Amino acid sequence: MSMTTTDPGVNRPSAALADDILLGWLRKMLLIREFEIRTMAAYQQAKIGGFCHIYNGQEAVVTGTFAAINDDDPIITAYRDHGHALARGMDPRHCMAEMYGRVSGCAKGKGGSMHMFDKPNWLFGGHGIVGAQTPVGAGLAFGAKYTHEVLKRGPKKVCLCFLGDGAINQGAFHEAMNLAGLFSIPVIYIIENNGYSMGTAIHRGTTMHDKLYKKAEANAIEPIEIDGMDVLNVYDKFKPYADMLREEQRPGFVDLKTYRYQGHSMSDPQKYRTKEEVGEYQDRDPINSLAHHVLSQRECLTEDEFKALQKEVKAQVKEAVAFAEADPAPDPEAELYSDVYANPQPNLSPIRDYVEGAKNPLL
Amino acid sequence: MSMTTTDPGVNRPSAALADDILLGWLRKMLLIREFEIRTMAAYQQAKIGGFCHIYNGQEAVVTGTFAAINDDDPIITAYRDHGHALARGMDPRHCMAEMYGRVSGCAKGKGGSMHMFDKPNWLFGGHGIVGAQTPVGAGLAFGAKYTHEVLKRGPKKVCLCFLGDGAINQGAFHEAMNLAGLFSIPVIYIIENNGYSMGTAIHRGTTMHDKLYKKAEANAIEPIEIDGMDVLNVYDKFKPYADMLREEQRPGFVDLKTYRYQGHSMSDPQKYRTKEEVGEYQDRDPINSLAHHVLSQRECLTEDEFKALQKEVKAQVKEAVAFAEADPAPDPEAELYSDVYANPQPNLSPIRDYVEGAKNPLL
Amino acid sequence: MPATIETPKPDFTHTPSRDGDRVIQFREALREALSEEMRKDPRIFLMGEEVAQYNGAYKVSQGMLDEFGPERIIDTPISENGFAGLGIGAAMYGLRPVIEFMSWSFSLVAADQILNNAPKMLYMSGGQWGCPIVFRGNDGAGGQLGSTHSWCIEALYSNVPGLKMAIPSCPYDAKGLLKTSLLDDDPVFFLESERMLGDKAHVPEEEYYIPFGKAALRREGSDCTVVSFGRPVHFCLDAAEELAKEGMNCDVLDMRTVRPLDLDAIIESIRKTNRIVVVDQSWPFASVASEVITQVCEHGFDWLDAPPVRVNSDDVPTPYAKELEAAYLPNAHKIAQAVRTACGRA
Amino acid sequence: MPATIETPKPDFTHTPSRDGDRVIQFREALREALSEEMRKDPRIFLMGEEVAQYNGAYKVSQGMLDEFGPERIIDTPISENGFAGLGIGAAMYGLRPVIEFMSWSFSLVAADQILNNAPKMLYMSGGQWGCPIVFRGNDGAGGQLGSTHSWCIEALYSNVPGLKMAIPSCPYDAKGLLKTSLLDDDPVFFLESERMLGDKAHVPEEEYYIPFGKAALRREGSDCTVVSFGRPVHFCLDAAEELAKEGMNCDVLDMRTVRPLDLDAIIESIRKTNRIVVVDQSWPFASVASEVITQVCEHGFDWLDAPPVRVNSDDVPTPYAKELEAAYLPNAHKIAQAVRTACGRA
Ligand SMILES: Cc1ncc(C[n+]2csc(CCOP(=O)(O)OP(=O)(O)O)c2C)c(N)n1
Ligand SMILES: Cc1ncc(C[n+]2csc(CCOP(=O)(O)OP(=O)(O)O)c2C)c(N)n1
Ligand SMILES: [Mg+2]
Ligand SMILES: [Mg+2]
Repeated sequence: MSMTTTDPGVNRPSAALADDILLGWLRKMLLIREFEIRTMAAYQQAKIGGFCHIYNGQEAVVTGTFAAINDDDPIITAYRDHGHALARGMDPRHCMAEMYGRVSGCAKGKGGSMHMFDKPNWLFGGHGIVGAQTPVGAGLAFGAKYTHEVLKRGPKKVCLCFLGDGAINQGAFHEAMNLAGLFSIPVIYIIENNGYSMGTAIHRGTTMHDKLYKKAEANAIEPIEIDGMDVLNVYDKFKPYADMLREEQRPGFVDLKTYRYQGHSMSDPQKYRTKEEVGEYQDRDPINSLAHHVLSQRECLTEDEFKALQKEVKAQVKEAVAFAEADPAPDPEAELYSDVYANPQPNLSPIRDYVEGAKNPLL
Repeated sequence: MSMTTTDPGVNRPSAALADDILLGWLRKMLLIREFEIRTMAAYQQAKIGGFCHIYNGQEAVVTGTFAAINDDDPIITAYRDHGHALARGMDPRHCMAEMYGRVSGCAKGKGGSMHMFDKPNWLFGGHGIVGAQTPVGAGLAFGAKYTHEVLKRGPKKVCLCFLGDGAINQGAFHEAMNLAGLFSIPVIYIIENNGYSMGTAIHRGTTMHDKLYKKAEANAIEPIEIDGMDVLNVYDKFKPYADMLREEQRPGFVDLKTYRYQGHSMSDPQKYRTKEEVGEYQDRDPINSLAHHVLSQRECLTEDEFKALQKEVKAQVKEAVAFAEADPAPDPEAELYSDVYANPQPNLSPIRDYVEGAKNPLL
Repeated sequence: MPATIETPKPDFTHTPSRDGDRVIQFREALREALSEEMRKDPRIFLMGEEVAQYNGAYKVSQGMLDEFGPERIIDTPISENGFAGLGIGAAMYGLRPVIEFMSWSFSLVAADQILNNAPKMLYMSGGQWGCPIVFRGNDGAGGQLGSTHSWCIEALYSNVPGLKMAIPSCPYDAKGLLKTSLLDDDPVFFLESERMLGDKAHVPEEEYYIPFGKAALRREGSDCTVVSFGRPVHFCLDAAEELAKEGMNCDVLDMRTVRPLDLDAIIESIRKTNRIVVVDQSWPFASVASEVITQVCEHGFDWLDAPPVRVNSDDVPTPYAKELEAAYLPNAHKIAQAVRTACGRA
Repeated sequence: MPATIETPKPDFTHTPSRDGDRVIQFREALREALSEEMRKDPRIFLMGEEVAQYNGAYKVSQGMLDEFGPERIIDTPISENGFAGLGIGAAMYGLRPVIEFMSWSFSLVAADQILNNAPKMLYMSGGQWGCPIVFRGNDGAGGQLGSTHSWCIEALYSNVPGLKMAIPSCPYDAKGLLKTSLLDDDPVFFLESERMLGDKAHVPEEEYYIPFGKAALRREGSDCTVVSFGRPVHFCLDAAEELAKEGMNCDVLDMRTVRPLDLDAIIESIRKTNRIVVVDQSWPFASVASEVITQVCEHGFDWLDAPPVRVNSDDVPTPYAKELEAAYLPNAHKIAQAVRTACGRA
C-alpha cells in the first residue's frame, strides 16, 4: 500500500494554516459534540423518534477532511450524519428541527435523523441503507467530472463519500469501487472505521480487517490509512491526498480509524465492548487534542477564550433546541402528498393527486 | 500471490494417473466439442430456442478440475453450462433434450440451455443471472461443511463454483467471497477467464484485470492462476490446491485463463476481436494438446484408436440429437403448473391449483 | 445422489386454546417456535445480522446462541444478498436455513436471490431441487424510521409464484405459523412487525401448528366484511368495536397467510355481508389489497351490494415526522370510515 | 448552491399523424428519441452494458457511440446496482442519465437503488433533490429465455410511489413516450420488449411528445372494454378482430403509461360497454391488472354488468420449452375467451 506520509514538524500542511482556521475547527467539533449531547437528551425525552446515531468521538473525521476540500465539492454519507451536516455548515436549528420532525427541518420533517440533506452546502444526504450511498457517491463525482469535462463548466472536484466499516461488506461498494477505478472517477471513499458495525467488531464481519486497503487495491484505487482521532493529523494526511486526486481526477480510499463513544444507536446496550476500551479512545479525544494544541502549543487561544467558546456553542445549540421545540409540526394536508414528484400529474396515484409542497427552508 | 507450482517433469500429479484416465478426459473433451457443434446446428435450425452459450475452447477447464475432485462434491456454474453437465456425467441425451425443450430434458424442458441441473451428479445448475450463483455456491459448501461438522455425516467436501470474468464485477461475488473467507467455507471460485464478457474485453470492465488474484486476497482467500488451455496443466495445478482446501476446509479462487472460440451467444457478430486472436488460441487447442500427449508422448493411444474414439463420440451425440428429436414436448396441462411448489396447497394462486408433475427423468 | 431426508408433516389436528395465562411477547413466541423446531431438527440453523452475540437486533433470538452454539446461530456481516444466497445454497444442499433480515426493508439488496433463485429453483430444475428456507424479519413501518426503512414488501414479493408468505398478527399465530413454515418444503417469506414484537398474549407452551391458507375470523358481524393481515388487524378490530356502537357489525378476517390466500373464507363472509373493506398497510398500487378486491370481484361479484373499499398506507414514501407518519398509516378511524362508505353510511 | 438548469417542457400540442410511409423499427424509434434529445441537451448520457462499442445488445443504441462519443455513450461492467446508483448520483448532481438494463430481469440486483433511492430522494430531502433519470430496457418474455430472464417488473415496481412508468406498444408511441421521459424531472421506468424491437411502423421524422397518463383507444366497440399496455395490446387487437366476426365489438385501450394510469379513459369506456377485461403479461397476484380492476370497481362499480376478467401470464415461473411458454403467455385466444366470459357468452 502506498501511504502518504507527512513530516511531523513544520512541513505539516496544517502548520501553514492561520490560527482562525484551527479555532474554527475547534468550534465545529465543540458544536457537533454539544449538539449530540442535546440530541441524546431530546431522544430520551421522546422528542426525537426513529433511529438516531450519535457521532461523538468521530468529530475529527468530518472536520479534518472537509477542511481539505472546497465548499462546492459534493458530499454524501450514511445515516450517522449529524456531524457531516453541521461540519458542512447546516444551521443547527434546521438540523435539530428535522429530528424533531418539524416544518423547518432540513427535509421539512420528512427525512429525520438519518437523512440530512443540505443543497446549499452540497450535502447529498444522509442515507439509511448500508452501503447504498457508495454508488451514488460515484455518480456525484461522475457528475462533477462530466460537468467539467463534457459540459465545460465548473472546476475539477472531488466527492467525499463516507461509509462505515460495516458497509464495506455490501456488494454495492465493490461495484462502485470497480466503476470508480475503471472510469477514473474522483470519488474519495472515506471509511469511518470505528471498529464496529452495531455489535459486530470489525474482525467478525470483514476479512482483511487490518488491511482494508487491500479492498481498494483490488479495484486499482490507491489507498491511504489515517488515524482519525487527531484532526491535525487527518488534515495533514488527507489534504495532499485529496489535492492529488482532484488534480488527477481519480478515486481514493481512506481507512480512517476512529471510534464512536456512544452505542450504535440510541437503543444499544453495548455488551460487545468494555468500558476500558471506550476509555482508551476517550483519552485521545479529538476535541481535547485540538484544544491542547491551540491552548498549549500554538497558544492562539487562552483558557478564558476557550471557556467563552464552549459557552457560545452551548448557547447556540440550546437555541437550536428551542427553535425546534417552537417550530410547528408539518401539516399532513399540505405535506403528506408533496415532494413525491417534481412534476406531479393527475392519476399518478389511485388515492389522491400529488401537490407542490412548501418551499424547503434551506433553499 | 501464492502460486502453487508443479514440476514440469515426472512429479506432475497427472504423470501418476493411469492411461485410461487420460483417455477418459480425451473422450470427455471430444464429447463436449462434438455436442456443441451439434448444438449450434440445432440452434441454427431453430430446434433450440432462447439464449445458447457454446463452450468450445474451454473444455480443459471442467475436465481438469472435475478430475481433481470427488463425484459427490457439489458443483454450480453460470449459463455456459453444457460442458459442466457433460463433464460431470449427464447423459447427453437428457442434456440435448433439455435444449430441445422436451420432457426427457434434465429439467423436463423447463430450464433450457442456461439451466442444466443434475441431482445424481451433484450439479446444482446452470444459472442465468450473472454472479448470482456465487453466494449459492458458498451455501452449497457451507451445507457440506455443516453436514460434516454439525450433522456428523458425510466427508469433507469442496464445492466448485464457476463464474465468468465478467461476473467478477457483480457485488454478489464480493459478498460471497467475504463470507467464504470469514467463515472458512470450502468453496472454490473458478473464474473461467475467457477474456470477454459479451463484447467487453476484460480490461474494459474489470480493474486489476491482470491481477485478478487481488480480488481474492482482499477477502483473505489464497488464490492461484492456471493456464486453462492444457488439461494436464489444469489438473496438475488444481489437484494439490483443491486437496489442500478440502483438507483445511477453506475457500479458494482460481484465475483460470481460457478462451471461447465461438461468440458470446449464438447471436454475436464478434466485432470486438480478431480472427487472428481466435486462431492463436486454437493453435493451443486443449483437445489437440491432450491428443498429442496420449498419441505421441504417453503413446497410449494409436491413430486408429483415436479415430475410432472420435467416431464413437460422434455417434453418441448423433444419437442424443435423435433422442431429443423424437422426445415429446411437455404437455402444458400436466407440466405448466407442476414443480412450482414442493408442497402445493389450495389457494396459492388466483388462477389454478398447483399439481405434482411427472418424475424428473434423471431421478 | 444427495440423500433425501424427509421432514415430518405438521400436525394440524392439535389446536390448543387461545385463552390462558401463559402471557408472553410476540418475539418470545417466535423464539419458541424456532427453538422447538431446532431442538428436533439439527438441519435448521439461524443466520443473520446480530442474531447471535448481540442476541438479535430485536431480541427475537435472545439466548439462542447459548443454547444452540455458534455453528447454528450465526452472525453475518451486512451482506444480505450474500447470506440470503448462502442460505439458498444450503437449503438446496439439504439443510433448513432460517435467514433473518433485520428488516425486510433491507431485503431489497437481496431481491435477486430471494425472488429469482429461492422461488424458482424447483421449476428451473424440473423438480430436482427445491428450496426449503424461511426468510423472516420486520416488515412495515417501525415507528418514524423514514422512507427507506418502512417497506411493506408483501405488495411486491407476493406477485412471485413459488413462494409462500405468512403475516401473523398475534403471538399465538406467530408461533404456530412459524412452526409450520419451518416444516414446509417451499421458501416461506415470514413477515413480522417491529411494532408488535412486544405485544403480549397467551401462547400455549405445547407444540402446535397453524395451517397456511386458513383465515381466522376474529370478530363476527353481518354488515360488512373487513379483511386484513398482520398489524392492521388490530386496527380493524378497534374500528369494528367503534362501529358496533353505531349498530354496524363487522366480520373481521385475519388472513394469516397471503400466499396461500383463503379466498373461500372471504367469499363465505361476503355472502352474508355483501360488503367488503380490505385493509393493507402497504402502498395501494398493485398491492395485496388490490389482489383481494380483484379476486372477490372475480369470484363473488354477484354477492357485492356496493363497491369494495380499500384502506392502504398513503401513496407516498413513508415520512419521518410523527404527525405525517400517523396520517400516513392505516388506523381505526380510517377503517371505520371505509366501512361506513362501504355500507353507504358515509 | 448547485445551479439549477431548467429542462424545457415537452410540447404536446404537435401530434403528427400515425399514418405514413416512414416505416422504421421499434428500436430505431427509441434511438431516434434518444438521439434527438441528446443533440439538444448535453446533460443526457446513455450508460449500460454493451451500449457503446457493441452498439447495444439489442442494437437500440447502434451508431450512437460514433455520433456522441465515449463520454456520453458509456459501456459498463456487469454491475447493475453500481451503475444504476451511479446514474442516480449523476442525476442528483444535475445530469440527465439514461440507464439501460439489458433486460429489466437484471434490475433485481439493482432493486435497492432503483426503488429505495431514485423514487424517494425528493421526499427524503424535503424537496431539495429530485432524480431526473430514465431507466430502460427489455421487459417480459423474450422468447424461451426461461424463468430468470423473463420478468415483467411492472407488477412489482409500480407499487412504489415516486416513479413513473411507461410501457409503449408500438414504434410511434415508443418515440413520443421516450422523448417525454427524457424531459421529465422524475425517475421514469421505461419498459420495452425484446419481442417488439423489430416491429415496424410509420414513425414521423419530426419531433413530437406523447403525454403521460393518456390512454390511446386503439379500436372502438360497445360490447366490452379491453384494457392493456405494451406487447399484449397487439393480442387484444387480434382478439377484437376475431370477436368482431362473432358480432362482439370491443373498445381496446392501450394505457401507454401505468403510472400515471388513465382511469378516466377506462371509466368512460365502461360506461358504454359495462364490461371489462384487463390483459397484463405479468403474473396475476398483486399485478397491474389487479390494480386496474380494483380502481374500476372503486370508481365504476355501478357501470359494471358483469365481473371484471383478467388475463395474465400463468402463475408459474416462466418455462423454457416453446410449448409451455406459449401456453403460459397471454394470447388472442385467451383474450377472446375472456371477453366472451365477460359478456356472458362463454
Ligand atoms: C442493507 C442494510 N442492512 C442492515 C441495516 C441495519 N444497520 C444499520 S447501521 C448498521 C451497522 C453499520 O455499521 P457501520 O457501517 O460500521 O457504520 P457505523 O454505524 O459504525 O457508523 C446496520 C447493520 C441497514 N440499514 N441496511
Ligand atoms: C445480472 C445480469 N446482468 C446482465 C446479464 C446479461 N449477460 C449474460 S452473460 C453476460 C456476459 C458475462 O460474461 P462472463 O461472466 O465473462 O461469462 P462468459 O459469457 O464469458 O462465460 C451478460 C452481460 C445477466 N445475465 N445477468
Ligand atoms: Mg462502524
Ligand atoms: Mg468471460
